[in-house]
Amino acid sequence: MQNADAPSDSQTEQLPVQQELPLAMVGGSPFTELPSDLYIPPDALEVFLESFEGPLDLLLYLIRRQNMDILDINVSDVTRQYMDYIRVMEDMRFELAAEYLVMAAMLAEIKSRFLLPRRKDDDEEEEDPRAELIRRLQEYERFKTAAERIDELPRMDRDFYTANPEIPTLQREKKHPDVSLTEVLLALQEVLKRSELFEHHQIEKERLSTRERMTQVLERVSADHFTLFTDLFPFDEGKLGVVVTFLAVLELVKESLLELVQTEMFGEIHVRARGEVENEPEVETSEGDDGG
Amino acid sequence: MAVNLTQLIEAMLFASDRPLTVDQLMTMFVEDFTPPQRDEVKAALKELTAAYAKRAVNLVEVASGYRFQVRDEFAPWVGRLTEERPQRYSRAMLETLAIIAYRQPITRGDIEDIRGVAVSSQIMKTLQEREWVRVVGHKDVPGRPALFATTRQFLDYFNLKTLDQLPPLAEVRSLEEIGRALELDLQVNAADTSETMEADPPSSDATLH
Amino acid sequence: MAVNLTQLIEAMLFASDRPLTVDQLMTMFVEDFTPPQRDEVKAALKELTAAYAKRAVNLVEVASGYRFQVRDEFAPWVGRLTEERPQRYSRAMLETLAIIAYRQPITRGDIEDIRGVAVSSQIMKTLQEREWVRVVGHKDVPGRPALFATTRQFLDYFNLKTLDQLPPLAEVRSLEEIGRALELDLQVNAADTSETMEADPPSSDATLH
Repeated sequence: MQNADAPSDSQTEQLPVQQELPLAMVGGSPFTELPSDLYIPPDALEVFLESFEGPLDLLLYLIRRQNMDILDINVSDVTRQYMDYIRVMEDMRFELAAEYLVMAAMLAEIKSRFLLPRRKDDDEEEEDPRAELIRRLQEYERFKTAAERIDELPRMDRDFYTANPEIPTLQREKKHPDVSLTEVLLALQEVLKRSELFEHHQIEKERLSTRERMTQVLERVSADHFTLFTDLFPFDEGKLGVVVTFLAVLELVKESLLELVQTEMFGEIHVRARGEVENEPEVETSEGDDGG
Repeated sequence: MAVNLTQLIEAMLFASDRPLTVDQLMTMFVEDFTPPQRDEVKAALKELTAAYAKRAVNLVEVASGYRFQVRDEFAPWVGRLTEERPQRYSRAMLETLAIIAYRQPITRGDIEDIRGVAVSSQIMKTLQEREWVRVVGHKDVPGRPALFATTRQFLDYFNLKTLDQLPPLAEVRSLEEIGRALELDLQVNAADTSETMEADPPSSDATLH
Repeated sequence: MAVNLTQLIEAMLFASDRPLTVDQLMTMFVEDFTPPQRDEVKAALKELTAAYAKRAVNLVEVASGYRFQVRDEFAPWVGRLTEERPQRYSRAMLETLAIIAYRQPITRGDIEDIRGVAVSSQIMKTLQEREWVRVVGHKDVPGRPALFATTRQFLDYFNLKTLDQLPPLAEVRSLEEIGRALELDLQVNAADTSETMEADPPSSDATLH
């Protein structure tokens, strides 16, 4: 790496300015004056670097700045400048993406191949060591330009607008997802696996019909008034129904969900839900009677 | 500038996401040409109102100005455009549902004990909105927590006649058996449930709606 | 049902926040009445296009269907309605988008090869959240990397109907040409590049600062 006129680490360093190089030809006419925008204030360096989208972008900038054609890069020159930038960045402890260093290595390699003497008698035409780099630069530049053009395309809510009238209050029907019972059971299986406690308790033995009947009984009783105990039994279910209901009532009493009251000896037993019943739906307030 | 004021106002009103007042419309063009008079703006609005009177969008005046709006009668169709896609239910939700089915009536606290994690209010709300779960009472302990149970709609949805048709927990544990268990249960129960359940007053179905 | 199909379609198109296709319009009414034929929907669209031809909003067809759009000439005024500046997109995002648009379907690795630098996950996420880019498959190589492509919404956003309408990519000058160029001396070279190079606008240097 050559020693450039690169700054050490002082405040007012000047970024490498190319000096003795023969200036390029642009559009057929020689370019004699360097652009004056080469000085970058140190505090702007970070911003400056952030404006590059990677090593290819930085290289393109260096090439364009010297008005070189991509197809005829002066590798030695570009490499020197590229290295200078890298060094400045490193001096400033600017964290460099690894890609920049990979590119530095690639440039150094190309440059070294140029320095090797060429054997003229070699029949096979040696590929230009720059070919791959040129291909990549060209390819990148195409998309860089394409991105700029896309940015200029008319864009919704900037260059054109869609009609946006108020829409009437929606009668929105909420769609519910479908669920299969298997899914529910698989979910339950997960719980079972997680919960040893659950596993060894009575739930397992409990007949679901008792649980279901508990729900049904709770639905029929209220905290506000008493329901006749006997009304809880749907006699048309036969013995099994009575037993299930009885077990359900016992379980409810045990769980303090139901209160049993008998006001006199051998009198009617009444049941009442313990705790308030809120928003009891329009259901069956009068229904407790239809059995008796 | 040869801009037609009426068209400009039409464009503004269509693009705006809020109503625009006459004053706003008057000042909106200050930078370009002689601002229109109030009369001119009003005349333009009147013209537009007439032009759109029979279209599917109308120009209407609301409290905060003028706006174009799709006619109300199209609401049922328009609603379909914005229908939310149903997402899948979360595992937490399915677990909660399963626990309620097998352990009803049950409080949220008990569900949380079993799951070992909190049950979100959203889950309970969704299950109740879907009418799969409802509050059947309150437990007589401090705080009087609600007791949740599954509904008839829950049974209907899963094509069950009674909760008994759910496979016993022992079988749930064995993944491979689930499918078989379900088939079996459905076959068996299709035959015998009709007798055990007819006790329930048929009206309870209807009243839940 | 005495609903005028044209008006219904008009209402739907105005109410929808994205373009609607003929197919979507055909199936949208399935629940209500005999779904209209394709011809009928197309006729309605034609009728609407004509009815709005001279209004400040026009019915236009974009990549993913039909939508009502404020006529372009009013855009400068409409832009004043919102105080927020239109969003700017980073060069990294635009370059990534451009590469996907012209090279789709493409893997993230290939994008990175072209750009010479890593593509952040954030960019890929943003592009997908905006629904400009989506995964259309997986490349059959180790790791099965996702293949990205642009969407119709991307075209809609830029008011394009097809990818063909994107600005053409600059031509690549072939390696043979490069080889030839190398043999030539600087002057000749400089002369011939002036015609082949339709390079960046001269402002590109300046914009870096």
